Amino acid sequence: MRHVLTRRNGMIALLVLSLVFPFAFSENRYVLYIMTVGFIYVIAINGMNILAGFTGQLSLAHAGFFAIGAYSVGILTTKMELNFWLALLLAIIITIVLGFALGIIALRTKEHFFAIYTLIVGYLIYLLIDKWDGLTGGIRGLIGIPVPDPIGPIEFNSPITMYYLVLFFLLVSTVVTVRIVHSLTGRTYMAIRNSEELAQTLGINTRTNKLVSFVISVAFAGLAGGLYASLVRFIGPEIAGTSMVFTFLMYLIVGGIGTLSGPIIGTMLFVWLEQFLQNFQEYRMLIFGPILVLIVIFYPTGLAGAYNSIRGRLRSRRKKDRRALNTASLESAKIHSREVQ
Amino acid sequence: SENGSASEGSKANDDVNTSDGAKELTIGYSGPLSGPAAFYGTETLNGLTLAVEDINDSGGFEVDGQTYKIKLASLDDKYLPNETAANAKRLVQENKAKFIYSPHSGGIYAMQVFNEMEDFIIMGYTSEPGVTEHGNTLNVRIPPRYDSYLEPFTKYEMERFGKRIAFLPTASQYGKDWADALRPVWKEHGGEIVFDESIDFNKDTDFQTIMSNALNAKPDVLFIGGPSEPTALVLKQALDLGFEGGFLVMDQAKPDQMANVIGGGYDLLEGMVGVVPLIESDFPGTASFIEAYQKKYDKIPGSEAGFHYVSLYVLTEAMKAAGTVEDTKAIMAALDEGAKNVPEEKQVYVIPSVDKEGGFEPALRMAYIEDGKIHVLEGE
Amino acid sequence: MTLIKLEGLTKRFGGLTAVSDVDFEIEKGKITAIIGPNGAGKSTFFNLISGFHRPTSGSIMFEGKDITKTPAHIGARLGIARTFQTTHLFERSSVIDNVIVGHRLRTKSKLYDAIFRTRREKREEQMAYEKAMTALEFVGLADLATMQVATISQEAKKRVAIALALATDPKVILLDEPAAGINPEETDGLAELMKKIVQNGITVCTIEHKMQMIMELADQILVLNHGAKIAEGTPEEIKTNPTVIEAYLGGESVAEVI
Amino acid sequence: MLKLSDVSVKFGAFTALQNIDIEVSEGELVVLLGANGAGKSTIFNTISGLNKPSSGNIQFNGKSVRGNSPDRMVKEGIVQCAEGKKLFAEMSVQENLMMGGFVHRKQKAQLKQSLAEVYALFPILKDKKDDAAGSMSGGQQQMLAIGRALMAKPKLIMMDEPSIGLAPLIVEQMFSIIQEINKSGTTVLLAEQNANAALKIADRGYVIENGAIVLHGNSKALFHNDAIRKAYIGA
Amino acid sequence: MELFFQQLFNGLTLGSVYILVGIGLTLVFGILHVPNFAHGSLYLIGGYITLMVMKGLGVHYFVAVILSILAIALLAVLMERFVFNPLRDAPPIHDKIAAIGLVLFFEALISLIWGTEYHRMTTPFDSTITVAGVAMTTQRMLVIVVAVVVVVLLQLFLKKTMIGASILAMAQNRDGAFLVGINANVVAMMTFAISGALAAIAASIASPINLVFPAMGHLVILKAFVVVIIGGMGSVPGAIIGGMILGISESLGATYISNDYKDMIAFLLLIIIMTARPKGLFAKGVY
Ligand SMILES: Nc1ncnc2c1ncn2[C@@H]1O[C@H](COP(=O)(O)OP(=O)(O)OP(=O)(O)O)[C@@H](O)[C@H]1O
Ligand SMILES: Nc1ncnc2c1ncn2[C@@H]1O[C@H](COP(=O)(O)OP(=O)(O)OP(=O)(O)O)[C@@H](O)[C@H]1O
Ligand SMILES: [Mg+2]
Ligand SMILES: [Mg+2]
Repeated sequence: MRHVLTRRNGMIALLVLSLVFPFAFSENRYVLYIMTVGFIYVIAINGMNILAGFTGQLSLAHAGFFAIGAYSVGILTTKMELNFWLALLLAIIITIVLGFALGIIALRTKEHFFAIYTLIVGYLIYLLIDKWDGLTGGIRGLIGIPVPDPIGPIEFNSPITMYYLVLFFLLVSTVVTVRIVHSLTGRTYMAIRNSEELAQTLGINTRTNKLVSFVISVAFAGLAGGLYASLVRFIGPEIAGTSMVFTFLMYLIVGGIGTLSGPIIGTMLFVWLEQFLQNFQEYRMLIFGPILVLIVIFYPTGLAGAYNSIRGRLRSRRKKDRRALNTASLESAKIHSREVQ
Repeated sequence: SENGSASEGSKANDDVNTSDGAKELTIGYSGPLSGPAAFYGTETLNGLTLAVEDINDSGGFEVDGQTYKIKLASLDDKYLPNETAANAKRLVQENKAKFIYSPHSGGIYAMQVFNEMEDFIIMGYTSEPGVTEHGNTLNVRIPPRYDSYLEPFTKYEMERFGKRIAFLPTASQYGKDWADALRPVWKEHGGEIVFDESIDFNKDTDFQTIMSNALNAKPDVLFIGGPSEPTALVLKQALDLGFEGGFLVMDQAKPDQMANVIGGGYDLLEGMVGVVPLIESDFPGTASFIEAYQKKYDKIPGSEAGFHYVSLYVLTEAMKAAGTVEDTKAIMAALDEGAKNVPEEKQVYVIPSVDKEGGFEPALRMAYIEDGKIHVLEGE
Repeated sequence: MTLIKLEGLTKRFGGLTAVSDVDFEIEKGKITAIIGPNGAGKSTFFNLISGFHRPTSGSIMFEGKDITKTPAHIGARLGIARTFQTTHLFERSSVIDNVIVGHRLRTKSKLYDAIFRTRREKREEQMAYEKAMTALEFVGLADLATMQVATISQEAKKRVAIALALATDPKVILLDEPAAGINPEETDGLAELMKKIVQNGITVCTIEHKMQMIMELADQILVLNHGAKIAEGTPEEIKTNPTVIEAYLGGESVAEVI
Repeated sequence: MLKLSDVSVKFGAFTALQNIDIEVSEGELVVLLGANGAGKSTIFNTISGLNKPSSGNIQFNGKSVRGNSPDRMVKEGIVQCAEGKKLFAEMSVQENLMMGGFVHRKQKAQLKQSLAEVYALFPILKDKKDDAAGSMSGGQQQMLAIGRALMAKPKLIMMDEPSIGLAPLIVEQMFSIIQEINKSGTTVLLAEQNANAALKIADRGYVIENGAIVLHGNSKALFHNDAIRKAYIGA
Repeated sequence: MELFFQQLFNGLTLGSVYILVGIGLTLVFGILHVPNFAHGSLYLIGGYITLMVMKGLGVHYFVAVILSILAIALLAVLMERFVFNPLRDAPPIHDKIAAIGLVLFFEALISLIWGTEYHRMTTPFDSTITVAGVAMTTQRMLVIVVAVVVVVLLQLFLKKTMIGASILAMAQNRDGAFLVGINANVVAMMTFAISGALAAIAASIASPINLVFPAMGHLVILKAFVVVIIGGMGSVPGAIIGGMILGISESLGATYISNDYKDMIAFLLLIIIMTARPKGLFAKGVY
């Protein structure tokens, strides 16, 4: 029985589910749309997770890079009329280059300072998009971004094909994340997360490793942004805003930061929770806010973390028996306590 | 809120027969009901709600022999375009809405991406000319375009105060577009722009800095605007710093609300020109609307509420005229006729006609303040 | 043969000179001990050699190469490993996971290898694991491999820290007070371990206050006081050096008692 | 003066202390011996109120003090000089010492007096009185920690491995200082691994293994106990 | 030149507000080692309470301000007890998220109770004095005076009293504070109370210049963080200098560079400072 519930089987089940999902809802483009947007967020949050969850560097410029990806695709397809795929590729390259440049400077700071430094950089990206009318369309945004160009017979003008396109990239990003986490590189990142000083004495170039991790993270954000632009087809500066990055962070924490399934669990749950809470209109933040606080207090490792620890507890039952033995020997120790003269 | 929200009736609504044999027709709404712009969003929704109640209380409306009652499905989009898009999809898919209101240009643009494909009419509330310039065939623009205000405002201020103007509008896209449109007009009439910046109400904590700079250029007239309250404050700070010229105010700000903010009557607003507040209007339906609104919401309505109210009558009349509640093309074509058929007592505003792009064409009116009193100037 | 050669090594923190003009040579394949009163600059001395701090002046030669300005991670690659005065481990990970990271610097797998799980990646993962197990066996902790570090004893942690240092394949290992806070029986075990390390061709350099242990173990002793070298020599020489007795040992009897 | 009866402490499922009985009389110097992880610090933290006992009772001067908050315990006169020092790293040495006298902050004159006493005990602290505590060496910090504890004018001072990381000369000094502190009327409860030196100055001792007391008696007897010699003294 | 002095005055007013908010934030930051994003909510509610008490009870402005200070101090204490204290041992990111939850909650609550419209707070200090061409409303002068007085009192409290020093002590080592007999819980609550009180004061004196509306906290909080970082976290003098740098650079930047880009100037300033000094201008050498 135990063999059926392995992590791998769980993944396969999820994958199959996500593949057949559109058939169940082929009539409801709204449901598909929300799922697709959710998946796009997961891609971005996977990137955030690699950097914040596994390397221990919380960058709050993540939405900024998401926006850079989105605007790159938007500008390249509308103003330069480039092919979408080329534009997407360029968008990722642009985010990587900018991320690299920022990473070199920003990673000199540590902990809270890094978080706030990047928060401010994110805000600057937002201001720049907001003010640079000529390039970005300013506060009004970019209108009329085309859907992705067809690949052979596959066209991307229907919600279902967009769904599968995004799903494909989601899988790619997830596989990449899993591979990184389970590699020597991933171990290196986690070593930096756990103690940068120690990692250094172990011959790890923490600067370079943090930088590479930062670049992967922004590349994911750029990819997600590019997909977002072609899905929503209208983008405004608010996607670079601070509330966007906090939304990402919220999904990540609730799902479980530093876990592989955290981003997808947190995002899909909250994206739908937000839709559900629409029924409460202006009261919904009165419910949502406290839910968030409670989750953070009572499930500090997020939902994925909570699940893992429950599993861990079940597994360690045997160990507990050993502990009982330990207590028993203490009991006998007490009996042996005697006064020496 | 009082409005049924989207997912309460997730069945196809127009099939549901109410007890009195009327069918239910869903009208969608997506606007800012929380966040910084919530006040504005709520106002627009209130106007719409009032119209829905009035229509339903009087037994609904009849199209092609079938009586319909309206169900209003409203969703919050926090002023974010992508949320508007998601909401619109939801309203179309889950509530089968054929008409979706949104009171901000970002949301309208976001819906324009797919509204023709999904076959629903955008009931857009923004005076930005751009929204009707992209050739979208299922788009309605409710308020008048702001470019019609430019000439008369310019002339009035220039004659009374002089040719030097300082630009200090809100930094929203809307404010920028207004400024872009005003600049050539002001210059055409021989004026000079001595200061040209904008104020971001969402980011600035204090406007006195920029105001000091503007007044340093010795203008005769200040061009200001944005939501009524901060606009009023900008005006007040100009007075604090000793400014004695005129104010050319964008159509977003309403003189009555501004007067409220800085306390008391119109005398502090001396020299301003702007749009006519709803409360100073005397269209056939205005007085009763204001009364009903005050009774229900305990405050004085702005023009947004009034326009939303009347727009729903235009829409239902258009459906009647087109003989369908489904065929969006036919309804669009019948809007002009619908506008003309709005019952007189419901005319909070008089909408004489609707143009081909779906833009309402109310008569032009402006208000100015002289000797502490508001004066209304009716256009032709 | 000289492994590390220090000339005029000086480190200042603001107005305070923590290490002051020290000349010293660390012999290859020997156990060198550094002793001195608290605040004498011993830990700082280690920080300088391992590249954690940059000297204010002076030079550090490692195997004839100038490493005065190389950062810590390069020093580690050249073969300088260290432990910290307060045991410093990845508390949340298992013992084996801790030690595997220790061998990371000898592997070449990059991001590319991780994403495509190349043959190199697989080979190196295996290698790092084996290396880690060897190191754990060496320090006698193989059976604790899967325990979480936070749950093991203080003494075991000290050994894990040494295993971690060993996993980097060092030429020299710098130990900062390895015997602090562990009992006499365990101290003996630790001394054995240090001998074993030297027998395996790795030079050992240790800071220690436990004189009994040091006097038995060390080949060579450096005594620091107020950052400056006050003596250097074999245990016998140091034990009888009047300057050292005055500044540090405080009378011959003490060395025996403690 | 201090009496622990049947005290147990649990961390989750793990039992750190099991039915501990300890008694300390006024003016005594009592030592707790035990290997790493035996539970010495846990006993101290439990007395200090930093850990809550899952069962058992703690009495101080005949009053039950179980469940008191840490600051209450300091006011009662039980002060701990903890392992890991727990200094205020960015404050100066003197500020740290002054904070040690927090509970007597109203008696300005007395504080001044205590400060002078501490400086007399540890002259190095006076030399470094304006330096940040975090910049001092391990040994200096240890002295500061003891000095800070003394500033609270404790009736009972608990010292957790004060000799750890100290130079031999200083260790010797440290033990004589502890003795001095004791002689001047402060009751001392000392946790040590350095059984040899500790038993030389102590009146009585307890031996802790795996969270339980396995042996106790006067220090002479303990010193000559074979098992103890083997485990804690070596040779 | 007149303009320069006018802008200097404007910058001083702005800077004073930033300082008051920034000090509250930096104290809590120092104690919890966590940026309290919900500090903006305290500011927000502080403004509303002053306004509503004035309107509702018809009391004098100063009475309303005092009531508001008390209320917000209490609210801040509750925040500490029910949200941040339970999260004491959680990783730092968690406090940020919890704080965001609080922000969402309070904003919604305020909108629900008092609506979403802008309100103006009118005070007895509405007259204008012009000195050498510089126009100063009495309210603006009040802002500066209050800031100076509050800062001086606070500094005396922290440096000259043991209770104040206990706040600084706890910021550095919570367990250590326990050991010397400081009731850490009391100190944590006290710090939050001070921080809340400062936020209430700032909101109450700045609102008459600006408006009272649900989003007013956002405006201030981001800049307050800039102040805290420039000044070094936990440092009161640093926050004072940071606040002044920011306020004056904003008003002069808007005048002599560009109004549109003046926010960017402030933030770029921060980026440059942190690039040169990764721990802020006044970070301590040790640690
Ligand atoms: N907060 C805690 N949570 C879980 N376990 C703990 C905690 N504190 C102590 N322990 C465990 O309790 C046991 C006793 O620890 P304690 O620190 O009291 O030992 P000690 O005798 O002081 O050892 P040392 O000589 O290393 O200081 C150890 O196994 C330790 O891991
Ligand atoms: N980062 C630093 N900044 C300022 N001063 C420092 C720093 N590190 C060490 N010092 C000072 O340098 C001197 C030497 O410290 P070090 O830690 O090297 O002593 P040590 O010999 O290791 O002492 P111990 O045996 O007590 O560990 C001390 O006076 C200490 O205060
Ligand atoms: Mg040291
Ligand atoms: Mg201990």
